[in-house]
Amino acid sequence: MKKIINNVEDIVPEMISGLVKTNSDLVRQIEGTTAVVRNDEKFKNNQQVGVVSGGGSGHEPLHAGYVGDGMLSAAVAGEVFTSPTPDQIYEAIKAVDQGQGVLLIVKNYSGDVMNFDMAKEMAEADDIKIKTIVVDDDISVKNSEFTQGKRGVAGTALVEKIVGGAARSGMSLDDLAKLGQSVIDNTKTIGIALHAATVPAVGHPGFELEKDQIEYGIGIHNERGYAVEKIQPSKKLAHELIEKILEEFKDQTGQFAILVNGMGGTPLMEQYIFANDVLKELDDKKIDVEFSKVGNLVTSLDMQGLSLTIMKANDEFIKYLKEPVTTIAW
Amino acid sequence: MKKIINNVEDIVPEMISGLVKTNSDLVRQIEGTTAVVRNDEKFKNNQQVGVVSGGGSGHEPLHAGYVGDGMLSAAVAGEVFTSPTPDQIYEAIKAVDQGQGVLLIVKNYSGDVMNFDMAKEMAEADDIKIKTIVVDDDISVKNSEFTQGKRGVAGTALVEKIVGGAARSGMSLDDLAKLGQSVIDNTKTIGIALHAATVPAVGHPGFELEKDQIEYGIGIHNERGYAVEKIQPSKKLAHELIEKILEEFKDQTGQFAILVNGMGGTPLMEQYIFANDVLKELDDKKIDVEFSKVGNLVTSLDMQGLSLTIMKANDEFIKYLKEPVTTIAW
Amino acid sequence: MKIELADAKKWIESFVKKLEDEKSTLNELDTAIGDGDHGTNMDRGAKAVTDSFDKKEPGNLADLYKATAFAMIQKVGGASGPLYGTAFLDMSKAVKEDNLELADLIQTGTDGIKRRGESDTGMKTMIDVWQPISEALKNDKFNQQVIDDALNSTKDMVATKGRASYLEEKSKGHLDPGAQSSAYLFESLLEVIGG
Amino acid sequence: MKIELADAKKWIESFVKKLEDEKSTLNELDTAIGDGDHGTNMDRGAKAVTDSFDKKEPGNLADLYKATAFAMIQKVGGASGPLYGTAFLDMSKAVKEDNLELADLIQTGTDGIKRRGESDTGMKTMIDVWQPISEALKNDKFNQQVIDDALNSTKDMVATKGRASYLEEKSKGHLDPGAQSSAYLFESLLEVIGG
Ligand SMILES: Nc1ncnc2c1ncn2[C@@H]1O[C@H](COP(=O)(O)OP(=O)(O)O)[C@@H](O)[C@H]1O
Ligand SMILES: Nc1ncnc2c1ncn2[C@@H]1O[C@H](COP(=O)(O)OP(=O)(O)O)[C@@H](O)[C@H]1O
Ligand SMILES: [Mg+2]
Ligand SMILES: [Mg+2]
Ligand SMILES: [Mg+2]
Ligand SMILES: [Mg+2]
Repeated sequence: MKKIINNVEDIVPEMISGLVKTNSDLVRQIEGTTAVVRNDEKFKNNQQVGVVSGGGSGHEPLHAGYVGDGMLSAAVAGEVFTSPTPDQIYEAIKAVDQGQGVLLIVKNYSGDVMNFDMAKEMAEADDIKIKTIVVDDDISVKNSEFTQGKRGVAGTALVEKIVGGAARSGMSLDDLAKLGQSVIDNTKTIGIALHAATVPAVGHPGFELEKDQIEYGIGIHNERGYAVEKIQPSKKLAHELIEKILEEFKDQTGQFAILVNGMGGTPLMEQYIFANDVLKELDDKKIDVEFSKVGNLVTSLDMQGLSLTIMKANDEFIKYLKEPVTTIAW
Repeated sequence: MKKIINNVEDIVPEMISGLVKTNSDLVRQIEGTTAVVRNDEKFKNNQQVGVVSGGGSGHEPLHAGYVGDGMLSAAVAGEVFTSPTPDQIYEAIKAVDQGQGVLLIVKNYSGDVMNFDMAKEMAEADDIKIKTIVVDDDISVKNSEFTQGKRGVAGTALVEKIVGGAARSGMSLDDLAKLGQSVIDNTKTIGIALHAATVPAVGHPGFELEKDQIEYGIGIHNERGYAVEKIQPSKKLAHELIEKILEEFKDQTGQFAILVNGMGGTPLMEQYIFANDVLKELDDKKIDVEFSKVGNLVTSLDMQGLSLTIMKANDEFIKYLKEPVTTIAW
Repeated sequence: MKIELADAKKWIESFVKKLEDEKSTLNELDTAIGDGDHGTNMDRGAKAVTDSFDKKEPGNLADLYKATAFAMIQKVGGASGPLYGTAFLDMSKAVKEDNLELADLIQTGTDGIKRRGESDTGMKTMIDVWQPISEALKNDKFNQQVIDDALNSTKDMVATKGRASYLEEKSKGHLDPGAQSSAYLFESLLEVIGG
Repeated sequence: MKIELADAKKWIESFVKKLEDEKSTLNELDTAIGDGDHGTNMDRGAKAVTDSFDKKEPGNLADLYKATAFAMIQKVGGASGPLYGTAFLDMSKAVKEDNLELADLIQTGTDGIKRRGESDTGMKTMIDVWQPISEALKNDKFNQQVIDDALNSTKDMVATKGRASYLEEKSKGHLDPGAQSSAYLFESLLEVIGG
């Protein structure tokens, strides 16, 4: 493993420190934590519902890169691929509550759900109103009442954008939670990997693929997917993912939004080529794409690969997706 | 080689098509070329000196990602790692000239210099006023009157930002060229690679490094550097690069700007850790950093590595660096 | 049978030592069916427990379990932090008034994990070690074989909770990492109370 | 000695065929001391030349060289596009009135490259093939050995122009890719005019 780091244990605090030092007009670090909170003038005078997200590190720019006017109020960074602890989340909640309550955006992993839950219990003991929405957009995993359910992946960035925009516009906590849930219900993602990520503490890639193989349906923590196959031209990959995702949308009329998300080790060049193929195929299918975005939004360390997210949208979703925000990375 | 592409020959047109389709509010493609030009309302009514850059592809988001209000007027994409041809550059010049002339920002490679030169000759035949500035910030290469001189690398993004801002504010062509040259004279970069880039048409990495080796002084086209050594902790890497760059600045008082630039395959996590180490060391040295930025700004396909750029700045540079712009990727 | 403060402290100390020693074993197990960090997570917790004991010697059983719980909650993160944290926090609350039979103590912890994780036996988690140990203690049959069997029982299960659940059928054939760390916990207990 | 339209066309056609056949040889040479695309670049140019000839058969020498120049300028990019382009453009202009002695024709091309590239012999570029061939033609000593020697002379040079110059001393020991593509050009010429 070759990585530009110092000690493995210091990765997260050093990363957060680098991010805060290079963006001190936008964010500050909450003392004694690896949580960051808005630091802009507008935030100090603002009266809105706080929006807090967080999770394991290794998905940068998620979540800290989305803290700022119109998106998140604060983000809490756990260790690499490890949920942050309740005390840190609790500090972030306290730092952003302005009396209107706080919405927690949690990716659906047992660790995240449990730690955010414990933090919620702590904050409620302080009489802070809390609602939680759990993002589970990864359709490569089957859902069932008896299992952990689907994972939260790249769609999370879109949820944060829409909910963050609505919070800025003054929406109440209850309505925000409803809006967020409806975004989640309409957001579906599948990812592919060409090369697994190397967790620094582990020192080698989470799995091995042959020189000509890719894996369909992988998660953002090296979770294995549903099939390992020979790599196909981008067009065919786009077709495969689109077909899988569209099965989930019975109604293919109306507006859609798409996100082509790089996993961290895949150049923008390939992401744009893939996006071109996706938009061509959706256009052929007469699907109306009103918003699209391409880039490394929700990564998995140095994983090579990408994911496609398709959202069945409406005027409200599209409006908040398109609105300018002031963050490090949107 | 595993890449998400279709035919190797179609990489650049498909990439540009993907970029334009997903950002049609910001840019449009000039017909018959792989050049993109501003497409925003403001541009249509604007009267300013045009700013055109371009070069081989594979460095995304450079240059097309920096087209927009406050930065470039147009960007011309050549084949991967290959200068664009004069006819394409000429079309871009014509598309942005509003009677005030056009500044060409060229990275110092023989191909780019010669192709932009030929395009300049073509445009001058149409009585368009043209000035060229040549970026050569890579100090890992020796300069001399008899050689090609230093390469243009990550500092190019900073040059485009400052010159683009000044052009928006109404600066004349002559003054823009002077400003640009003074930015270039004060901008110094060195890069390191952990893993070389794979040019799609070649199919394998440009060079091989051992599992624990990095190469200092590499260029953004797999140009070999000045030393291959065992990888060091980020702190030490930061120290090495800072020392090398500061040798170039006799006067270390006044304001500085820094850019930590990812090469395309290196996660943001590592870039922030490195930025943290850079800022710590510069702070220890009492060097006043007024602007800093971290991210994949000028990449080299899937190369793993990063570069450090230090600019001796002044109020004017800092003002234009900090100003908001409306582009895909700044 | 009950465990008193000195032995309980030895128990936890032996547990955290094992966690430190077996960090890479746990990471490897978690790499196979999870995200590769269970060893690192538990090692961070282990160091936090040691720090906590060093800073303030726990004066009674409730304090000992609480300090263990807080260290886990505040330093482990991931799924295992709240799970071990809740187990020890519930155990701490339960012994506040009076010490418990060991079987009841472990059942209390097990119930805490089930509540926090919304999970039960057969889901290929640490519960598949905790619950059988709790039974064995009730029946006075607690020994190394019970631990080994419980741990190994997770091997052929299909995970339905935790990250391994995403693998569905492919989660079969691997030990659950949380079950392994829990096995260390009970091996330490066995050392202290004598097998 | 002069070359007339039919032979000149055979010359260029043989050149572009070699460029297509040797695409990967040129890429490999450029990978060693450049950026790995010289073969791809010249191959694009080769196809453009063929297209151009197919579209419109050049009616005279000036048109032939001009069509070659434009194909190179518009399709090759990189350093080699403007260099080959300028060489052939200058050759086209020079034969507009009257055909030239081959030695003078090649010297015209060589001078065009020197002007566009601000370069000269000894810099480990294509000029180190063009210039010696031009001399050999003047002295009536043009043969395969001259081409081989010119090409091989670049091997031990230290590059001072083009991408290879960044390698400084390390550029030694490799053939210059542009010199190799130029060697193909002159091998084609030799085939046509007879060695
Ligand atoms: N819902 C749950 N109920 C019980 N145990 C669980 C649950 N989710 C996860 N676990 C346990 O946690 C272990 C993983 O812990 P760890 O790797 O530290 O956390 P993470 O999965 O967040 O990376 C699993 O091996 C399993 O034993
Ligand atoms: N300034 C120059 N003068 C003459 N020849 C040059 C010059 N710069 C580059 N070359 C030639 O161009 C060749 C490289 O062409 P190519 O690889 O197609 O372009 P690029 O270097 O832009 O990738 C070199 O091998 C050399 O022969
Ligand atoms: Mg984890
Ligand atoms: Mg090139
Ligand atoms: Mg884990
Ligand atoms: Mg080249």
